[in-house]
Amino acid sequence: MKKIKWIALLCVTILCLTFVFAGCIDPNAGNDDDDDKVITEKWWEDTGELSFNSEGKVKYSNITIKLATVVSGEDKDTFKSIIDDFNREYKGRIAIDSEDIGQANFESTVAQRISTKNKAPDLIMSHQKGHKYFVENKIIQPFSKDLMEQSKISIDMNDYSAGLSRYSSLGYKDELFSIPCDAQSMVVFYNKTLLEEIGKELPTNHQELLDVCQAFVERKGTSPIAWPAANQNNHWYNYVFTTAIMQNGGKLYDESTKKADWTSEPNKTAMTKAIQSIRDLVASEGVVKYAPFNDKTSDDSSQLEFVDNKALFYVYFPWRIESLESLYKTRNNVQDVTDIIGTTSVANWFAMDSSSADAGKIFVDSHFFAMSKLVTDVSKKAAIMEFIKWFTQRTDVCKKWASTGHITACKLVGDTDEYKNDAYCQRYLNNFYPDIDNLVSMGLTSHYNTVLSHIKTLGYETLSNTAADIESKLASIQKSFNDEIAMNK
Amino acid sequence: MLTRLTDKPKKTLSKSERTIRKEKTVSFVVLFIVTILWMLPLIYMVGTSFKSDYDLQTNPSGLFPSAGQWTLAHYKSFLSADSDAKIFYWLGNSLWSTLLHVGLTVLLDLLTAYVLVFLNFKGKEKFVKLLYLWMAVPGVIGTAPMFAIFAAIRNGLEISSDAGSYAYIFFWIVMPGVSGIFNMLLMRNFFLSIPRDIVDSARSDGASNFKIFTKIIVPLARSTIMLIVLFTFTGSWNSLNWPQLIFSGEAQKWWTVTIGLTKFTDSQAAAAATGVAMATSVFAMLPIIIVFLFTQSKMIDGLASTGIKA
Amino acid sequence: MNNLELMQREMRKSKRRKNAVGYALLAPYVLIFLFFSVIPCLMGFVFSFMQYNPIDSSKNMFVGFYNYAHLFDFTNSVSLKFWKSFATMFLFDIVMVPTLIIIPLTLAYLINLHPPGYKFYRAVIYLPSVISVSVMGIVFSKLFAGDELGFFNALFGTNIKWLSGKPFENDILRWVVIFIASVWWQTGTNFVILSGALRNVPKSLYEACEMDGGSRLQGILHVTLPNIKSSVGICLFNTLIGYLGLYGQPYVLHAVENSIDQEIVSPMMFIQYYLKNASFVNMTGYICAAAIVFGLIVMVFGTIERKVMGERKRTDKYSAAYKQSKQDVEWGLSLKGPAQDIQSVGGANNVNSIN
Amino acid sequence: MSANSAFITLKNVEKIYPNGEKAVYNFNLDIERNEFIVIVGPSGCGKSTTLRMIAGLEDISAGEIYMEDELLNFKPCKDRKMAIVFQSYALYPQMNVFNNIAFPLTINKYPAPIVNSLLSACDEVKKLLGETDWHTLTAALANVMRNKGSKDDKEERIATIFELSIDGAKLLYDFCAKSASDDQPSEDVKGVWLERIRINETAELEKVAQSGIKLNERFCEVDDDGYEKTQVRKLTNYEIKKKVYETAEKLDLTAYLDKLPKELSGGQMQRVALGRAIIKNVPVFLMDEPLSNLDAKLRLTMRSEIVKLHNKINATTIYVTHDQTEAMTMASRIVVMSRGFIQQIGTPEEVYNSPSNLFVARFIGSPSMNLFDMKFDRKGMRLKHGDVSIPMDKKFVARYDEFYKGKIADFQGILENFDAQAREKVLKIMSATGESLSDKKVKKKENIFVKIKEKLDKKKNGADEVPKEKLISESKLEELKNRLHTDGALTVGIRPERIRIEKVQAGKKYNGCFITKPTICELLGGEYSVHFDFCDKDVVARFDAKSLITTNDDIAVSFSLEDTYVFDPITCDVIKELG
Repeated sequence: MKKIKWIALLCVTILCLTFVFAGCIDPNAGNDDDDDKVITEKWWEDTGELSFNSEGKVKYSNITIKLATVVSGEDKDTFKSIIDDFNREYKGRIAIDSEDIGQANFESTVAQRISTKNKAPDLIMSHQKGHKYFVENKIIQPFSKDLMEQSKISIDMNDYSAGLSRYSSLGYKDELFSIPCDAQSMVVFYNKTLLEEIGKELPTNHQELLDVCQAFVERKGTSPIAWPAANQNNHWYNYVFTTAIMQNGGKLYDESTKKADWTSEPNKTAMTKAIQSIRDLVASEGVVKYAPFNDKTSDDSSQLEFVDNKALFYVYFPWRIESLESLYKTRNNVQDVTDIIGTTSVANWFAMDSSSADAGKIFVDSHFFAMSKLVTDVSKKAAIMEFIKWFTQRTDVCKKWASTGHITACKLVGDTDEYKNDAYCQRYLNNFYPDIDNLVSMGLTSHYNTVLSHIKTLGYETLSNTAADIESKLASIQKSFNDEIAMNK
Repeated sequence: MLTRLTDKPKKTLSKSERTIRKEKTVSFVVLFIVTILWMLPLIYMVGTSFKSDYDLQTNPSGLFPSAGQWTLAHYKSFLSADSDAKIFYWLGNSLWSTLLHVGLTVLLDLLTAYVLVFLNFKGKEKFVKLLYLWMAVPGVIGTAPMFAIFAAIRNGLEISSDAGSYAYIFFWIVMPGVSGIFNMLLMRNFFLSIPRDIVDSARSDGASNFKIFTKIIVPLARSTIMLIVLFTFTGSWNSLNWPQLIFSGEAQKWWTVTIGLTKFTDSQAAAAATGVAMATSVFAMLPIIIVFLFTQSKMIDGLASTGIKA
Repeated sequence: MNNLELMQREMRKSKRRKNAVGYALLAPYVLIFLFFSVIPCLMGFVFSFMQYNPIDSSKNMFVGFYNYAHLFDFTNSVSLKFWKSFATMFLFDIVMVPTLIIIPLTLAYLINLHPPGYKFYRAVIYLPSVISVSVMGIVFSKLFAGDELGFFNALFGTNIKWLSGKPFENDILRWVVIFIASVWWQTGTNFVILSGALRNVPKSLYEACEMDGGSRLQGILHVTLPNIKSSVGICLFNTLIGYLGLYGQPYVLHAVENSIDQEIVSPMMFIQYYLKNASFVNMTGYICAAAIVFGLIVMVFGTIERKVMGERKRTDKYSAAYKQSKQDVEWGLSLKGPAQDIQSVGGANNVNSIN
Repeated sequence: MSANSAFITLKNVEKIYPNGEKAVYNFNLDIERNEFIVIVGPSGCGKSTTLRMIAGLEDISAGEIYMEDELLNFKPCKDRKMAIVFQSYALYPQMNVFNNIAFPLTINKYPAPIVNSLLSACDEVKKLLGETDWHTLTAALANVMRNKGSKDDKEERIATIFELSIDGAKLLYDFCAKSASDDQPSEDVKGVWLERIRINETAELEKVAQSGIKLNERFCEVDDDGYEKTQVRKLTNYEIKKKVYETAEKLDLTAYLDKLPKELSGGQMQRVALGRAIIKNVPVFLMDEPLSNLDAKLRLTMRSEIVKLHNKINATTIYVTHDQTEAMTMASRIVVMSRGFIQQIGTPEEVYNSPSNLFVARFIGSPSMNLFDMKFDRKGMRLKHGDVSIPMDKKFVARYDEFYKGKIADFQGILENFDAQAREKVLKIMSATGESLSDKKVKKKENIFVKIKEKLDKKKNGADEVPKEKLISESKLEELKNRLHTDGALTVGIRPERIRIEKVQAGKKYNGCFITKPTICELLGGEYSVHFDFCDKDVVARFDAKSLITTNDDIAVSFSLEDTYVFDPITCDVIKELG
C-alpha cells in the first residue's frame, strides 16, 4: 500500500507543476487566421500620466529607450550616427540605447527576452516578416489612439506608402501595431560603358533583358549577370526568386488560410511562369555563366566579376554601393565612376507578360517599428512615438538613412523635392525603387520561417537542375509547407 | 637469490620466445601505422593555421606551408580585440564550466555511492531499484520541458544584472549533467566490491563517517574516479545541443568553445575562412592538450590499476 | 516504564538518527536527480498530450492524443521527416557501434603486447578524444572539402564531392566521412578502458588454459573475453546511448556544398531544429511527443543491451542430474537382481577403456 | 636417443632467464612410474621453475627432458600429457564447477574406436531383452518415459539404468516412443521389437558387407590385420557428464557442481583444481604448492587426500612445496634444492637420517637438527668445547683425514683450469654453505701498498679483474690445507629425539651427562620440547609429558656418539654420519 501512496504523491506534484508553467488553460479555440480580429482583453497596461511644457508638448525627463535593431550589416555605422544625432537633439530628455542582434535569430532572441523579462528591449526595429509572429505571441503592444490624442503626437498611416502601411494593423481591426520606416531589396548595378559597347538600351521587360544578355554573351563571352551565391546564404532566394514570383502575379501563401496553394489555378501558372523566367536566364548555360548554385560563386567572387568588367549587371544589396565604387576605382584606376556604374531595379525583369499590373512589383524586406508589451509608463510610450515620428518623417534623417539604400516608407518625405533631387536619391534611389507603392513584403503570417525555407527548397529543386518537372515539385513542397503550418497552429 | 654470471651465455631463442618476438614486431608495425594516421589530422590542422591565404589556395595538399608562406595573420586576426571570435571568453567559459561539472559529478557520485553502500536506512533498496529503472530513460525526453522551466524561472527571477544571468545560464548548463545515473551506479558497484571488513575495522577504531570516507574509500576508488572523470570531461566539453538551446539569445562572449567554433562550421561560414578556423581551433585545443600531456599516463595507469566492474 | 520499553525507544531513536544521516547525505543527489531528470521527463510526458506554447501561455490546451496521431500519420511530411531521420541513424549506428568496440579492442590487445614505444602510441591514440567535436568538424570538413582545396582531393588529384549530396539520396560519401571522423575521434575512450581491462586478466588463467590443451584462440575465447565482459559492457552501453542520440558529428560535418536549411539526418537534429527555432513555438507539444517516442525506442535498445551483457541467470542443474543418475544406477542394479552384482559393478563402459 | 628405462628423465636441465640470471643448474633426475616426487627448498631456489620447465610453461635453456624415451623439450605443453595444479588454483571465474572440470574434455579430441553404432545398439538391446524379465523392464521404461525432462535426459537415464551405450539407449527410447500408445506394453510387443531389431541388423550387415569394412565382434571397424582402427573425435555430452560425475564423486564435489568458483571455500576450490587435473586422465601430475593457501587443519586432510588419490589412479606426481613436513609425509622420493642446485635426492628416511650436507640437515625435520661447533682435538681424539668433550674413535680420525684430502684434491682440480664448470662447482658448494658472492670479504694479506699496487696493475694492463669465485675457492683451499695439520672447529649435529634427558634426582650420580637447566619448556600435548644452552647454542630435546618439567629443574643431558653427525663448516659436507 505504501508504494502506491508514494507514486500517487509524485504524479500529483508533477501535474500541478506543469499547470503552473503552462499557465491557465483557456481553450481559445479562436482561429487566428482571419484578418480583422478585435482585441478582446489587453495584455499590456498604461501607468503614470503625461506632463506638458508651455507649448503644450509632452515634457520628457531623461527617459531611456532600449532599442533592439536588426540592422547589423554594412549599414550599421550610418544607423549609429543617426541615433547619435537624435540623442544629441533630445539631450537630457530622451536617450536611445540601441543594440544590434544578428539577422539569423533576431525574432527568437527578442521573443525569448521579452517573454522572460531578461534584458527585454522597449522598441523593436526589425523586418516586417517577424511582426505577425510577435503579435501572435503577444510580444508587442499597439500604439493606442487615445495615447496619440493625449500626447498630441499623431502618426497617420496615410502618410506612409500604401504598399507597406497595409501591414501595420497586423490583422487587428484598426489597430496600429507596427510602423513602416523604410524598405530595401536587391538592386541592380550595371556597367554603362559595356552597355554602349553592345549598343543596347536598359531592358524594360523580360524579353529585352534576354536580348541584352544574348548580345552581351555574343560580344563578350562572359556571364552578363553576376548573382550573389545561393549556396552560401539565402539572400538570392529571399529577394530575387520572390520578386520573380511577385512579378508574375504569384502569391507565396493564401492570405486567409496562411497555407500555400501553389497548385490551384491562378497561382499555379504564375509560379510556373516565375520559375520559367529564371530558367530562361539560368538554363541556357551561355547566358548566365555563374548560376547562383554552383559551388564556386561566393559574394566576393561575383562582385569581382562586375568590377573586372566581365559582367554587365551586378545584383546585390544597395548598401554595397560605396565599397563597390571604391573597389572599381582601385581595380580600374579610374577617378570618377558616375558615368560608368549605373543603377536600375529588377522591376519588370521577370514578368513574362510585361503588361500585367504586377510586372513592376519588387519583393522587399522593410524595417518596421513595434513597441514591446513590457512598456507601461505612458510618457515613455510617448517618447517612443516621438522617436518613431522623428526617424520616419524627418527628411534630413530619411536622406541620411537613404544613403545606405533604404528608401523611406513615408510619402510625406518621399514626395518632397528636397528628398527627390538629393544627390544620392537622384542617382540611385529613384532608379532602385521606381514606385514605392509597388513594394511587396512577406505579409501577415507568423510562419515566416516555414515560408522562406520552403521557397528556398522550391527554388533549389526547380532551378538547380532545370529539367525537374515543376508541377510535381510544386505539389510536393506545398504539401510539406502546409503540413508544417498545420502543426504550428 | 639467483647468482649472476659474469659473461652472458649465447642467447638461444626458444620457440615461445620467437612467437612473442614475432607478435611484438607485428603489433609494432600496426600501431606505428595507426599512430601516423591518428597524427595526420592534427598536423594538418596546425600546419594549415600557419599558411598564408595565397598558400591556402595554391598548396592545399601540403601538410605544412611552403617556404616563405608562414604567417601568423590568422592568429593575429582572431586574437585582436574587436574580432568577433571571442576565443578567450569561450575558453574561459568552457574550462571552468567543465571543471566544475567534473568536480561536482565526482563528488556527488562518491558521496551518494558511499551512502548507498555503507550506510543503511529505510527505502535504500527501493531507491536503487528506481535508479536502475530510470537509467534506461534517456535525457532527450526532458529537453523541451527543461527549456520551458529554464525560461519560466528566468522570467520569475527577473535577473537584471549581466553577472546574474551569466551565473543562471551556467547553473543550467552544469547542473543537468551532474546527476548522471550511469556513473553513480559504476561507483556503487565498485564500492560493493570493497571488502566490508575494511570499513568495519575503521569504524571500530572510532573513525567517523567523514574520516572513513576521505581516508579509506576515496583513495581506493582512484580508478573508478578516473573513469568518471574521463566520461564526464568528454561529455561536458563536447555538449552541443543543450547549450545551443540556452545560448540562443545570449552575447557571443558567453558561449563555450564547442558552440563558438560551430560558427566556423555553419552553412553560413564563409568558405575562405579556412586559415582563421584552423588557427582558432588550434588555440582552443592548446590548453586541453597541455593538461592531457601531463595527466594521460597517470590517468591510463590509474584506470588499469584496479579494473572496473559494471 | 521498565528498561525494555526504554531500550526499545532508544533503539528506535538511534535507528531514526541513522536514517536521518542517510537521508541528509543522500539529499543533494536526490534533489538534483528529481529536479533535472525526473520532473522534466514527466512534464515532457504531460506536454506531449497538450498543445503548449512556452511564450504565450494563453494558448495551451489539452489535445489528448492529437500530437501522437500527427506523429504516427506517415502522410504528414513533418512526421515523415522524423521517421526518415531514424532510418539513416539506425543504418549508421549498426556500422558504427560495433566498429567502436572492435577497433579499440584490437588496438588494446596490440598495446598490451608492449611493443617498443607503446607509451607514445597509447597517448596518441587517446589524444583525439580530448578534442572538442567542433574542432573535429572543422578539421575533417577541410580535409574532405569537395573542391580541389580539400586535402585529400588535392593529394590524390581527385575531385570527389565528399560532403555534398542531398540527405537520404546520394550522401553516402558524407556518411563515410562522418564514419572516419567518428572512429578517429572516439576510439580513444573505449581503447583506454579496454586496455585496462585486458591487463587485469590474471596470467595464471592463460597458463591453465594452455595446459588444458586450449590453443591461443581458445585462450582468447575462454579466458580473455569472459574476464573483460564487464568493461566491454560499459563501453557498449556508453557508445550505444551516445550514438542513438547522434547529433554532434552530422551537425558539424553537414553538407557544405548545397546546404539546405532543413538538413535533418537524425532524430536529435529533428528535435533540435524545431526547438531552437522560435517560430515553431506552437509545435512544442508535438516535439515533446516526438521526444517521448524517440526516448522509448532508445530505452528499448538500452534494456536489450543490458539484458545481453548482464549476468545471465544460471539454469543448469548438474548436482540434481548427478543425484538422479546415482539413483538410476542403484535402480538398474536392483532390476538386474542380486545375481549379477559383481559383474555389473565392473560395467562394460569403464572409464579408462576409452583411451 | 639413449634408451633409459625410467618413465621421466631430466638430463642436466638448466634454466637461464632472459636477463642472464641462471635459475637452475644441471638438474638430473630419473622418475619411475607411480612415484610421488617432492621437490622441496626455500623460496627462490628454482623448484617452481623446474616444475614449469617440465610442464612446458617455461623454456628449457639447456639439457633434455624425456618421457617414455620421447624428447619433450620442443613439445607444446598440451601434447605433454601432463596436468598441473596451480598455487592460485587458476579456476575460470565465469564457469561453474561442472564446466571448470569438464573444460579439458570439451576442447580436446580423444582417440576412440570407430564403432558401427546401429549394430552395437541392436546387439545391446537384444542382450538386455534376453537377460532382464520383461515386466520389470517395461515397468521401469514406462516410469522413465512418464516423468518430464528432455529427450536427451531420458535417453541418458535409460543408459545409466540399464548400463547401455548412448546409442543403445537411443534405440530403446525410439522403440518405447513408438509403442507408447498402450502404456503397459503387452507380451507380443517384445516380439515386435525383436523383429524390428532383426530387420535393422540384416539391413546394416548388407551395407557393411557391400562397403567392405570388416567388423570385429564388438562391431568396431578393423583394418586388414585385425587391429581396431581409431579416429580422433570429441567426446559426446553423455561421456563428458559421466566422467565429470565420476571425478566429482572421488573429490566429493557433487553438491557444488552448479556453484561459481567465487562461491566456494579454499578447500573446495583446491579440489576443483585437482578434479580438472584428474579428469584429463594423464599419467603425470604436476602440483605447484597447491596447499599453501589453505588453513592448517584443511592442509592436513588435503595432504592425505592427494596421496590417496595418487595411489588410486596410480599416476606419477611431481609435487613442489617449501614445507618440509609435506615433503616428508607425502613423498616416495624427495629432491632438496637450494639456489638452483640439487642438494640431495633420496627417500624421506635417507634425507632425514643421512643428510648429504649441512643445508639438508638444517632444512629437513621439525624441529630442525641441533647444530653446535666443537673443536677437534686430534691428539686426545675427542671433540672439545669448553668443559664438554665427546670421545671419538680412530675410525672417525681416519675418516676426517680422508675427507679433507678428498676436498683438497677437489679444490685443486677446480683451480687448475678455472672454467665454467669449475665456477658452477664453487657456486654449488656455496649454495650449501649459504654464503653469497656479494658480501664475501676475501681475506687476503693486503696492506695499503699491496692495494695501491693492485689498482695500478689493473689500470695498467686492464686485465679483467679476477672472478670472485676463484678468489673464494683459493681461500677455501688454504683453509682446508691447514685443517690437515691444525685442529679446526667442526659442526656437530644431533636430532632432538636422539637426545636423552632425565630430571636430576638427588641421590643418583650422572657420569657422562651434562647437567644444566632448561631455558624454555614447550608442551606439545603428548611431549615437551625442552630448550637448553649447550656449547653456547640453543639445543632442543624431547621429554615425555608424563612427568612435569619446568625451567628450574635440573636436567641431565646425554647422547651417544652414533646418533651424532659431524659436518665440515668450510664446505658444509658431512664427515661422519649416523653409526
